[in-house]
Amino acid sequence: MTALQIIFLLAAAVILISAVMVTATRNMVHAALWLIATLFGVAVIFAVLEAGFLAVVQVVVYIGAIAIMFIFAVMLTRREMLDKGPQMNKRAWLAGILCVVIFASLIYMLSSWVGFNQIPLLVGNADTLTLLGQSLLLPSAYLLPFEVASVLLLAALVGAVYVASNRKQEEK
Amino acid sequence: MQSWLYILLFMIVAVIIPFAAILIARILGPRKPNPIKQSTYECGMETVGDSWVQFKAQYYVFALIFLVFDVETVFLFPWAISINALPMFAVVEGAVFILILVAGLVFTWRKGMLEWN
Amino acid sequence: MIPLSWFLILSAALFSIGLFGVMARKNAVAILLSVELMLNAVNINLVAFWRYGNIVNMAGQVFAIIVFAVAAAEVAVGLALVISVYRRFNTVVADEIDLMKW
Amino acid sequence: MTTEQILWLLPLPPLLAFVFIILFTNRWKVLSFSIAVAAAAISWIGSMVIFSRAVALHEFGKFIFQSNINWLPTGDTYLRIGVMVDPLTAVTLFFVGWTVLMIFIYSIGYHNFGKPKGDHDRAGLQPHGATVKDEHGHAHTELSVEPMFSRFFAFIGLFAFGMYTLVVSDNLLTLFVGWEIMGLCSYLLIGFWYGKPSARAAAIKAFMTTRVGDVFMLLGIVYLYSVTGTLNYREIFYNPEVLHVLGNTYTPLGISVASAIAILIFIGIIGKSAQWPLHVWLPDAMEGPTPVSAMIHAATMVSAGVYLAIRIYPLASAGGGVHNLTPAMMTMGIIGCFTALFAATIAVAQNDIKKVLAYSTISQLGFMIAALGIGAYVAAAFHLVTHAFFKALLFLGSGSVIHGVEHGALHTGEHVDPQDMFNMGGLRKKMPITFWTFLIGGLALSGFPFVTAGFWSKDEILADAFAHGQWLVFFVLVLAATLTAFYTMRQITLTFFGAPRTKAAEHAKETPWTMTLPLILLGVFAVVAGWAGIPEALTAGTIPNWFHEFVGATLFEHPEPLVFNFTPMLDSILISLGGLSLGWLVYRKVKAGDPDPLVKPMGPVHRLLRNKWYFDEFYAYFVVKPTIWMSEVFTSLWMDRMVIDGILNAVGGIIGRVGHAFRNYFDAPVVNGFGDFLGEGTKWIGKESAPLVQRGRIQGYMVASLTVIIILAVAFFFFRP
Amino acid sequence: MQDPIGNLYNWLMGWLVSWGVDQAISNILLSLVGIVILVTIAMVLDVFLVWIERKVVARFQDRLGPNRIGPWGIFQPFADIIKLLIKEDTTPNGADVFVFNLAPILSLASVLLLWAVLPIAEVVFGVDLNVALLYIVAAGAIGTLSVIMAGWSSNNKFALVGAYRMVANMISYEIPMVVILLIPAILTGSMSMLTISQSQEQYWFVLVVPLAALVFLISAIAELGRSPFDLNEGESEIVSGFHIEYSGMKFGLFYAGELLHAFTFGAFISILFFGGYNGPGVTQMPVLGVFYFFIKAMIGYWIIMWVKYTVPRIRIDHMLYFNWKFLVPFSISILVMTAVMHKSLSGYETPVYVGGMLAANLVLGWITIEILRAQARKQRKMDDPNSRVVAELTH
Repeated sequence: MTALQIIFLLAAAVILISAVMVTATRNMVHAALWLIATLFGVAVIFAVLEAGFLAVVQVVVYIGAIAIMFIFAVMLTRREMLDKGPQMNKRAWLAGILCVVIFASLIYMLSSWVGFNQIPLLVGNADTLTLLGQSLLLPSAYLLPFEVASVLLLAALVGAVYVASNRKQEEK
Repeated sequence: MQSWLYILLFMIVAVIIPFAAILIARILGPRKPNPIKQSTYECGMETVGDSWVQFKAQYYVFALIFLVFDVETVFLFPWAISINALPMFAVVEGAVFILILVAGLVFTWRKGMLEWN
Repeated sequence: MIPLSWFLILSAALFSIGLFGVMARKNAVAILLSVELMLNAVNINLVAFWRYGNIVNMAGQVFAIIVFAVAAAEVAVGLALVISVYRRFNTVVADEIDLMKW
Repeated sequence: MTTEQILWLLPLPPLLAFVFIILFTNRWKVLSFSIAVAAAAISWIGSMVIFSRAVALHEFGKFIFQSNINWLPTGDTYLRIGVMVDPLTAVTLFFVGWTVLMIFIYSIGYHNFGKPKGDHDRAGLQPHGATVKDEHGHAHTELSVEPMFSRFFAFIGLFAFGMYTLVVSDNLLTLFVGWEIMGLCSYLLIGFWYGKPSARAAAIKAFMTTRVGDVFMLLGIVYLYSVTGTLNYREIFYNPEVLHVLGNTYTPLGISVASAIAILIFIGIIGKSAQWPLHVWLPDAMEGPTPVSAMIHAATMVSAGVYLAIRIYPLASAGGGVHNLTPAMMTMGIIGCFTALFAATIAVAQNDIKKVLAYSTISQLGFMIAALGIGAYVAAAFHLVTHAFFKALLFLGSGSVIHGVEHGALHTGEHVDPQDMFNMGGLRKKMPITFWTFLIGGLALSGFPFVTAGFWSKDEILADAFAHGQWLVFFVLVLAATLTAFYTMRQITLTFFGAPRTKAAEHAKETPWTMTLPLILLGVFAVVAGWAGIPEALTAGTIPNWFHEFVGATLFEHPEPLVFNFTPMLDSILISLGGLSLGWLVYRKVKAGDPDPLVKPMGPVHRLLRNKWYFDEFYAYFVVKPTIWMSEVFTSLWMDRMVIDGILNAVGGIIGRVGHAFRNYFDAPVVNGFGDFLGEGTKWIGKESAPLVQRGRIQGYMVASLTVIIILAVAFFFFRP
Repeated sequence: MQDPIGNLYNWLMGWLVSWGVDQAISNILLSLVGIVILVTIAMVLDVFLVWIERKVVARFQDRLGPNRIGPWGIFQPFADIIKLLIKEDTTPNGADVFVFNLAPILSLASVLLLWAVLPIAEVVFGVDLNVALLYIVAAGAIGTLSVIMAGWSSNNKFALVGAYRMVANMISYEIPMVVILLIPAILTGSMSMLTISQSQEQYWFVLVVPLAALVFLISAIAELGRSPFDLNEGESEIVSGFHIEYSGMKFGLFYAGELLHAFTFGAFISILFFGGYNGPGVTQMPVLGVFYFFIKAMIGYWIIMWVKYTVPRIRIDHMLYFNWKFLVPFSISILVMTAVMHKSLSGYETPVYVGGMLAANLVLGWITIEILRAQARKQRKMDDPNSRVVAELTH
């Protein structure tokens, strides 16, 4: 039981517990805060995986931006009644069964894979950050996804701004 | 790995210290709650309704633009630090990436979504 | 050292929880929250496979970043839609939003 | 520029036109249409250059133009995409370039460019007409300009981009991309007048129906990729080893892998080129503007379906051939034949000038598919080309006719349906150019002997069927061809001959040159395009059967030319002439207000035909409803632990409906009983059951689909071969 | 005396190991000790910042400031602390207690976390993180979070509105700040604070990218939510913003967080653009860097205070316009310009490089000023009533 494993287990516990809370809690703002806990745990996992860049990015993007968006959205769509009463719809039990089945089958399929229990190779001092930049921007690698991502973000921005602008309301 | 362990320890300490401060205050400070003291302060008036004020959609729009540009910068950091290892072409590609998103900002501007009304 | 299986099990569990939330939550915002969980599960997998595969091949991290972008786009548009739907119907309960009839 | 460079650049101009018009020139009509037409013209020039170079080359089938690039890194290899021109692509490019350009030009006039703004026109509705004062100060209404003029050009620009992408791409992936772009565009364009509920419904119907096919097609493509590891045409279809392997490995279902893939892709083709049973969307698609009908539903999109069918022919025929048909080919043959006949019968009973053409399109596409089914590779391609020309011509002509009648209607101010052929008649004198071109197109469609293109292509199909001893196919197609000739003549007679049946028809006016010029040019092709493929034996080899030589080279082993036989040719001459004269005789003297002369003799059958064999109702009842039932009753009701109630409801409902149906049946007079029973009954059911079953709970659908997926996965896991 | 910390570390390490403590454990213990010392330094500094702030503001406002307790009232802050400690902290009813208590903790923690990556001297630093620049942004994100948590949990309209404004403010100005943070990364090809400081031995980056330094200063002030961007606590409209309901130590934490944040940003400005610990004699005696570092950081902090107490508050709409319509496009143009220029000049030797970059910056700044002047002229024309009449007539 190395320190690393302990850290991993703690992080995993945080992730799973708060994920369950995200789907279970009634108060939407709490749900968002639980989501933040999950995301933080995932960031720790990234750090354990020695993907420091992604760990920080996880905090910057998810906690810094996406979580804030969620909280704003909750504020915008807030109605007292929403926190009362059951937050699950009537299909919840079947959904639960499905998810358990899916989880079980995923584990079953994975466990039949040879590399399931493999141990990581030691990272040398490979400068993964520069490598990342190169693989993002060299045409021989992932330049296309890189540019496409910007187009995707543009589309998202335009579409979301268009939808969020309540022009319709003003017309009425 | 080492450095991240250090950061983790630092986080723990950085949370414990203010927590300890609050705890000490709890211990030292008196606790005589009463309804007036507990009532929320609104320039001396009574609280009117619940505290869910109408949230300006404007805030949301700004959060939107912020989100998009935040993600953009995340893409740009690898570009920035590997700029010496990249050909000029790739640098220009990064610039194109930025300009595409600036187009989004311009659209928002033209749409008048940046106006605070 | 930690075997790969731990990460995979973790991400599978996270994914299933998210999936459950997507299918079971009433509130549309909560559904989007659950989608975020699923996306994070995917990211854990990507990074884990990057770490346990060939370190020099950055495909895993690259796609993790792409997933970040996708998540951002999804949140932006999804929440905007939820908000405009809320303006129109004054509800965010997914079952009550039934425009998509055949 | 090298041919490869031209190829890469070919689809770009329309796309740029789309972007420009949408973003910048949306307000300026002149700029918009000039950009669009210029883009189309550039692409047209490009395709002509490529075509000429391709023709000039010797043994082009072996040494084709192609270039491809690494596109996506997939693990350690790359997914390559690229462009290619082989003989089939060349001829397709030829007619696509021409028709697209013609349609672009035509649209300018069709949307009344230069006419005044309408009095109460709104975006999303057809222009209603505008009042103008002539020099004497008399106010009279005339056609008004389309409110969304620029948007239309943007859309067809995008559409052209999709089509060119599809044609020049050298692999199934980019083909699929173009395919879907066109699907989107057809949705946008059919619903162009989104103010009309019918247009919206038609758009959604078209989108959904083609989607059904596309899912299977994607499955097929994925399957193909998973077994071959590539999607490149040359590496699969021009590669006997691969084909041999695919043709002789067998799926659990017992058919060869090749056939399975071909059938999956063919389902997509069924959706796209409106073959039975997924044909329902095409007639409704006539809600769109006529250039759209011409473009999507005649010249390019549905042709794209057949083009793909011809593409995958090597796959379909792998492990079999002309003499022992593979399952895939049989499927094609059966569906093609049935569609050809069935659509022709429906076309006989339609009164809407565009609906007739729509059904004739379906039927002609059926011809091609059937031809492929019996291994008549070249014949199918040949008919594809000629049909594109004369059907585009016909559609544009019909649009011109409608335009003229609309003009008349606005002039006289009477409210008639400008698309109903029974409101026309005698237009021969009013609109001479339209008449002559339409006549040419009609004759080509009905295969008027020796002159028209349609004759040669159709004859070749029949000859193939005859030569390979596919008697059933042969007779069915002969029958369909007869009907074709008949309804074509019916249409021409009702529209142009006799005396005008309405004032509108009397005051109809010839359309502007932007509309007639394309008609003339297409008319030329409707005649000469056929001369490229005259059987050599007929002319004793003086004119080589160029088309057969050229396109045949697309396949790895050339299809052998047919032994010439006079019987099929005689047949086609007889049937075309017979059908034409019959149509003329029946519809010669239809007076204003007369019913269709066929109603009396044919009775209920005619009603059946006019109601399109009640296919829409059939689907509404047996496909749409069960689907929703699955997702709704199965998920939400059952989910709500209301199994019993749910079933009881269903049973009760069904019993009630059956009872109602019986009452209907017995009460109704015997003659129209059949029709009313089905039609009214289904309508009633639809009306009654809609609120019960349609909820649209997305999560419910999700749960249901996931359940099904899991069940299937488990099943597959355990019953793996 | 080259590397005191390192020597100390090694000595203690050997000592612990000789006592039979496991290597890893003792390593953790030692770093824990180091962290506690570092954080304590930060807190003590914070305490004195309170005093400094009060003195300085007094001077600005022509007062004396605290002068009773101790010489020049230097022990005033301790009195404040004792007062805060023994004050009763109330929790408004309807408040979300857990979140309500968590918010101030996160608020201070987000600032303390920044100290983990501050290179106080070449040999005196917490940790040399290779993604330090993004780490700063991440810590800032936690700060934003704490603000909205505080505003939401204290069940008070004004607190919520204050939090909204504060968050809108912070996230808006985070964009130009992050974009500017990209620039040192471009110049040094690394995100590590230490590398950035080291690579400024010959010349400070302020010479290479002065505009970036300026924009960073502005956005830092806005990020701190201090005047002129302190409309989260517009006393007249929304009585002192998101921490209105906080009292006693919790309020104290917010306050301390704000001050320490300000100082830390002063430090960042000095590190990113003014050479950090670099100064005469540092190469011979690295520990000297600590001195330079604190001097520069203090100067940066003083500039921030200067701005705060001289510039009046601006309205929220003006603030957002200023950000989205000027600062973001401006910073992005700086970024693109820097990237291209750096890439194209990287081959040349230092003087040419620095000169070229400086020239490029000046040109860009000049162009910007011209554009702004043109805009201003148009604006004036629009506002001028009689000219507007003319415009309407001409239309």
